[in-house]
Amino acid sequence: MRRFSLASLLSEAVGGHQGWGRQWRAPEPKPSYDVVIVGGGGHGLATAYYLATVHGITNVAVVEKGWIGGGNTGRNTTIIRSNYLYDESAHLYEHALKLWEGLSQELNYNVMFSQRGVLMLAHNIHDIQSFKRHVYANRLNGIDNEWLSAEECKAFCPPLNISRDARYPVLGGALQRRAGTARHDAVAWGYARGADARGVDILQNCEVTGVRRDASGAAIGVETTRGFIGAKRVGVVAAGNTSRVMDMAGVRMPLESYPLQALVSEPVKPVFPCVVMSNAVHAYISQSDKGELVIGAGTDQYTSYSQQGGLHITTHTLDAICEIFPQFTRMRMLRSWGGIVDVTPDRSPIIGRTPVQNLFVNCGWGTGGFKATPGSGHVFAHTLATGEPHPINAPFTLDRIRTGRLIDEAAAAAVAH
Amino acid sequence: MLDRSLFARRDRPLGAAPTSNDRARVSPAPAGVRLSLRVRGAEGLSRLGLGLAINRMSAEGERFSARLGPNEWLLGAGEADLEALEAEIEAALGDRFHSVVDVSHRNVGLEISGPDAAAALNAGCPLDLGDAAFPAGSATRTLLGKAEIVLLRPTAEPLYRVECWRSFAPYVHAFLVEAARTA
Amino acid sequence: MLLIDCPFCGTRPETEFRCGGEAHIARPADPSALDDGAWAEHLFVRSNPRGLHAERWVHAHGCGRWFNAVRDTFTDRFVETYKAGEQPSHPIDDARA
Amino acid sequence: MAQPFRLPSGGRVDRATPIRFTFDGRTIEGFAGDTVASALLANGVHLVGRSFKYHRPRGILTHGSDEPSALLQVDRGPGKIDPNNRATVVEARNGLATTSLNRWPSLGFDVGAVNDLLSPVFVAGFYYKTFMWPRSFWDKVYEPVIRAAAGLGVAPQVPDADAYANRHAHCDVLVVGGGPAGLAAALAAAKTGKRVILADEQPEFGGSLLHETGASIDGQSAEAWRAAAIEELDGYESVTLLPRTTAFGYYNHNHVALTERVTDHRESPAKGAPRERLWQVRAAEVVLATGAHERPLVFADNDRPGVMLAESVRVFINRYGVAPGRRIVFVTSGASAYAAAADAKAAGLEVVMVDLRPERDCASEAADLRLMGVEVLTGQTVIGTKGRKRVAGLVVAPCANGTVGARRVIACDCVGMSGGWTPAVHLFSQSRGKLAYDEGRDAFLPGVSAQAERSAGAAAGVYDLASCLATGFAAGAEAAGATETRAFAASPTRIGFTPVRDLPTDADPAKVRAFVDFQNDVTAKDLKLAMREGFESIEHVKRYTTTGMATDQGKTSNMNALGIVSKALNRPLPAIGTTTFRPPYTPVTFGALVGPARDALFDPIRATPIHEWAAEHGAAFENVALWRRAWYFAKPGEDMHAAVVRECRAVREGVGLFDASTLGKIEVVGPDAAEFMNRMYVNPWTKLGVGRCRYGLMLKEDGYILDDGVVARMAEDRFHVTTTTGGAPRVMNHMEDYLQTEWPDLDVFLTSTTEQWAVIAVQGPKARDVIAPLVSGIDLSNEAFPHMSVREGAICGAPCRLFRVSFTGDLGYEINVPADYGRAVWEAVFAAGEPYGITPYGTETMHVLRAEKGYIIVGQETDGTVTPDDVGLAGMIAKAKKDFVGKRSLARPDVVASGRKQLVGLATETASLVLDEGAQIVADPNQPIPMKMLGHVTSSYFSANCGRSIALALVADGRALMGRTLHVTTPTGFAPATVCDPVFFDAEGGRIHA
Repeated sequence: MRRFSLASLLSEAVGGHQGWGRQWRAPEPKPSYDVVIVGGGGHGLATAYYLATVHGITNVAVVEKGWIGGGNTGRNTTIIRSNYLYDESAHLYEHALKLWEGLSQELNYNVMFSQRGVLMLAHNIHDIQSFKRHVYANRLNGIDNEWLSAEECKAFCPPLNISRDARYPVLGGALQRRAGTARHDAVAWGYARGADARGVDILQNCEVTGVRRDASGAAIGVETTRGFIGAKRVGVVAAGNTSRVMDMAGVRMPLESYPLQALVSEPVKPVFPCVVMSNAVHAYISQSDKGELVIGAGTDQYTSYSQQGGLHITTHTLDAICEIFPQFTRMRMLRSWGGIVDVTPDRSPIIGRTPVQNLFVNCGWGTGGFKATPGSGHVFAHTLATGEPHPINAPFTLDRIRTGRLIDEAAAAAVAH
Repeated sequence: MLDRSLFARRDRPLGAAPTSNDRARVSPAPAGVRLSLRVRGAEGLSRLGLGLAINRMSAEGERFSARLGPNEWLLGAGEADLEALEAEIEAALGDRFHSVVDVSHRNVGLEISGPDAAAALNAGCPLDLGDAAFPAGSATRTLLGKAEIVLLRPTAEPLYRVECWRSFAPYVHAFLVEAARTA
Repeated sequence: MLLIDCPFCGTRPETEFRCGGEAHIARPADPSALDDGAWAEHLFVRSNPRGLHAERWVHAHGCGRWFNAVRDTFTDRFVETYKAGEQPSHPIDDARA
Repeated sequence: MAQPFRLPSGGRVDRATPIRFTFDGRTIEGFAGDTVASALLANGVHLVGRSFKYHRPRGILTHGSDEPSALLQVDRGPGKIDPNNRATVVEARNGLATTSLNRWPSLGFDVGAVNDLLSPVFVAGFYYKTFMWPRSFWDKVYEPVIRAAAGLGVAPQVPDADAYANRHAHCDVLVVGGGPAGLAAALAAAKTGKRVILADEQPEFGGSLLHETGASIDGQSAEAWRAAAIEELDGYESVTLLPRTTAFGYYNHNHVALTERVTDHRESPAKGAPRERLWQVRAAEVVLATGAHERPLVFADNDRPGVMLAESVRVFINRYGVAPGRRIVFVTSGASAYAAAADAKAAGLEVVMVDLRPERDCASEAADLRLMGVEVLTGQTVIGTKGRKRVAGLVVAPCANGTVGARRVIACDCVGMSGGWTPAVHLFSQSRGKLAYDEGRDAFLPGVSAQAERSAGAAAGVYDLASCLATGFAAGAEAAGATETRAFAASPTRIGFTPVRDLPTDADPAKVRAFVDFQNDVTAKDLKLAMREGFESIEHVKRYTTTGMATDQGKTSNMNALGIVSKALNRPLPAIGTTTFRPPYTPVTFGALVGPARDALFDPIRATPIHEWAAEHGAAFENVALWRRAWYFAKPGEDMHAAVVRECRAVREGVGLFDASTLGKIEVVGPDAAEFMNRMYVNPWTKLGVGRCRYGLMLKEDGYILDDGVVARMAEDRFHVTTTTGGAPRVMNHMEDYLQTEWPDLDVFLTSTTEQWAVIAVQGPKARDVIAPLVSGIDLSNEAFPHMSVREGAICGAPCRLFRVSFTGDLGYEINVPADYGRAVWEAVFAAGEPYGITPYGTETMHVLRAEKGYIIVGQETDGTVTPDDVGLAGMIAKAKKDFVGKRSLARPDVVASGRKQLVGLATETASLVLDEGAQIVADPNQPIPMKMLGHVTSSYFSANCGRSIALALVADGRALMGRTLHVTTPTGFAPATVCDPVFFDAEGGRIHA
């Protein structure tokens, strides 16, 4: 792997950048691998990376039906935070946040993790109760999160409208200063480059069409549009398409896939210093390095694989944004798009074993998977390498829907992820 | 020590003053009686508008009957007409299972009329209000902006009656006034 | 915004409706007879296909009636709508992608 | 001389109406009908901006909405300033103040231009490779610098002074685009009598006809035909004409979104007129006649101000009467530029034509142009341009079979380039139709439709005028369900081009910067670098280089980028893929999307019939769901704490008055009503007598508490159900769902009566005394009307349902009267209570009083993960019932397991300390982090009646911890508190039966 640095960049500049090689290879599939990961998004690529770097397992393929990072990794609003309520979630997302904090250096790829702070606005007394519950729980879990008054919110985010006359006045907010945003594509590319350099095969344009099982029922590989690929273990990390892939292995999942839309404005000079989320009015907003306001909304109400949603979701979101930031009505929407998010009954992920031997799954991240990317890959790599969950993902079993031990952050807090 | 005079007049949530505009006029409607009538299987019954097709209405004077669904009718009448109307319902339905609930105070009415009335409604109502799709005698529950309404078009005139729940009335009224201004 | 053919009111915009998820998952006559796995399956496991999907809708801001629809979840096109209690005329399972 | 580059005649501008605006402080004169771009050009201004990354001087590339370069801040007055306006679409008018972007200190001298010197470093994706050390520098140094450099204009700082409108519309045929194909389509559709909407982004309909001044249709001039067509369309009642209206989004089921610009172009718009109107059109059929975009050529320094698209040169000359230069070099790989050259020549300008094609491929048009006395060079390539802030020359060389001959510099002040045409298939693609690559036209054309639409004219790759008209007419007729077709006689159109990618050059490839995406400063070299680094999918190339991601969304650049990638990878173009077109087609203001939903119309504010009285009596309000509820009634000089203490005492010692109108209410009617209630609630209902009430608890199917409320049996077949304020719609939906879909056999109907009834709670030992004189027809004695019963009668002459219920633990009534009588009854009760010191109280006092009694509030003690047993209400569950919603889930292993959090009381050691709601509870405050948390505080108040603070909490196995001291988080640390029974007041419960 050619190391990236200012020095290498300058030396290449002299030579017209002719010396840069591929960031990852385009290999032909081998007949079999120790581990085949289905899904070349951030989570799948991170899994491959940590299999190679932490567990020394490099005979690994990442199988991607399109181009890597083309699903929710490249379609989300890149909010990263770890101020979750329940211990299980808090530990998982904090594990990820800690990895984010050194990720650019670890990968030698600038993923532009920007700790700009995520401010969640409280608009009613219920919000205050809920956010304080989070703040206190986070504190005892060693996670930064603090309560701000409305005036402190305004000081932290000057564009905020804190008028008491607002329809839903800002009564305060919970701020996680270590939280922020990152450059989504770079995460996929950085992990791909790092995994590839250690021998992982990244197989793009390779769609899984079946999961092959032996007489005992154990998974032994995947059928793909580029032929059969054998595997000692298969990890499915297919986000919105998880139900379909697992169906091929005969496993029915407690998942539903919904369209989730987001949009950006035209780029403007720096105007928005942090991330603001408002659950009461259902919207979140930040400004990208390029200057675009990045705005996300809730899901459409029906399941869909169309990567497209209704205009009314967009207008509703912008209603809310412009209520909190009335000066933005003259900004313009530049681009809008949709992703497919897989949602579990408790809106927490499922990471671990499945009823099929040697088949593992990492799914159900709903609207909040991007922030977990490094942590998710890290613990899933552990699970695939050892056959056993990492202590951090042990609670996130598929079986919890049977026992009722759900991890329902949203029900507990009415907090969007 | 009962002071019945307190109730000589119902205290409606909107004033009575119409908002005038050359092209669309919004005016609060006077109080009246509204009953929500639910009947399963009204086949064979014709009185009280029970024979109407779904999303159709009939009107005569202050009386009207609007069929809002397969087993739901909104019946309207003048203030003094409540007992007579209830008696007629009992007479019409007899032993047949039905439900009558007085919603006179739940519902608030507004009228919007004039050449731009439909356009103003379409600022927030997503339905096709053209003459073919929503002719005279149409009635339906629908949306106006972020409020649910019942929309009635008794005649071919460009005059629509909007009914909403009481607490939504100020919003619906303000929405229609703004819509009439910018239609 | 989808356009949905309510079996009672005709085609109406999606905002008048609420989606109620997968259809034809009948509540067991005696839930207590189900073991925990079967009950969890009833409550939470969904077919979530890319392709034809039978689903429940209610014309919430219209006639208020629940009904069913078959929709292709890839194209979002409705194949049919029909009243609650009725069966679709399209074979859902065969069409699953 | 004013407007030195205005041609002496011609154009559609109104020369009788001069206008003035400013550009970077300088006054610019133009005519009505000008765009800002055409007026700037009329004044010889080509340098209008600086590029995003390298700060290179940029001019005007196009004449329309595909403009990537000429972006301006536009000031239309206070509260009406906005960034990133394309000069080519902003209609010039008096009073505009425009400024260039992305330069400091001035457009002419821009310090940022130093970036241009660093361009060898600032290549595609350079930022992924550096700025990583030291780690802390990213947030503190690198990112702030990058951000300050990025961005285009300045975001508005103050609330918008304009209003926006919304319109839902329906039609049989929506025609998008009012050029020849669109006009013909609209004419054909209109003839059938169907409802037609014709929309075009331009101020005038006509599209290319507005500048095809020499064309003829059916024997008349194009202009005459155009005028007649519009007159005919205008005559149809069933046709809606929407100029200045851009169809920007094609959504599911033929839902097409358009923005109409209503007032920006007006100096003094009608009062109250909206700035823009969002049209949400549901069309039975759509005709897409969206035209095509011309492609720039990719050669070194092709971004010099003065280098523009060939057709745009023609538009400025013919439509605006403006000469973009005196000496214009056209460079083209296709025929259409010859029309531009001919018109320029005819306008008296010096013209040279450079054709990239060999003579044999362009002999006919070359010959025609030569006849006009124009020098035509064929078989050429372009090496570069001369000049810096304005093009001064074009460097060309003959080129055959890749061999570049001797250079020649053609002096010029304007270059018109044409690399062929790209159909505007954006809306077709958004409709999810499949694009098909057509090699002959080197374009992606509309293929298989996914929705009820059809494309016509240039949008479908049809470029000659007669065919545009014919395909448009046929499409319009077909869309309207007719089969009529029509042939049109029209003057011939010069069409056809040879696709070229980056042009051959003899220069050092490392030094050539040939721009593909002008705004984002992406060069052909950047694309090649991306490919070298393994980014081969066009989506990867796009994301790595940012090509096509600027505010023009790649209208001029996407095909060039695709072609270059295809050529470099030596793969057929369709194998590279085309990027997905996503809404919007052109940027849309948030305001248009928000429409009227601002301020008071953002969300309804629901208020009760008693709201105004409360406001008049000093109430502070809180938001609960959509409702505004009276929170507390502070008297002058009182703060919230003092008011609540006073209110709480008054209820316990005398009588209080509370507006409970927001509670949800549902009338459950029918012979099977009791059976239905049995199935919906955990409680038993069969034996509840008429006139009796019961507290009902409702679960979701997962076993967790959904809602609660008092239910009264009004008759054998009629229940009056109440719900929480926020839960009302949810409960109604939940009940309807089960009733209709699971138990359609039950004879029950549900009707929401939330707003039929105003509910006045009269609570406290004196409650009976207060209401007794007002009530008629009801025996209020304890024996005749005990706690948890209901009677119908009258109060002050108004019909009422009188409940004897209490959420305070004291004697209490809830008076339900028809809502229009609510305020009058409230006032009557208030007057009757004055001798008893009746005290109106708000939700805060209500919360304190119920917490003193350990009554839960759903949504506060519960959070969607709480079972009846968790909150000590397992006793409510009817043991005999075989089933009810949620019952089965209560038997799941982790729901019956020990360790669940249970509702308990907490008494702080410091009696005055009021814990934070949401505070966490631990056994040992000195344990290391992460700490083991046992639960949290759900409710916490100062209770005047108890003389201390009280709190409710959910604590793991809490009921087994009575008397134990636990530790509760505070803003500064922990506070000890003792676990106790959650009933703090009148534990025996005698007062409620008084």
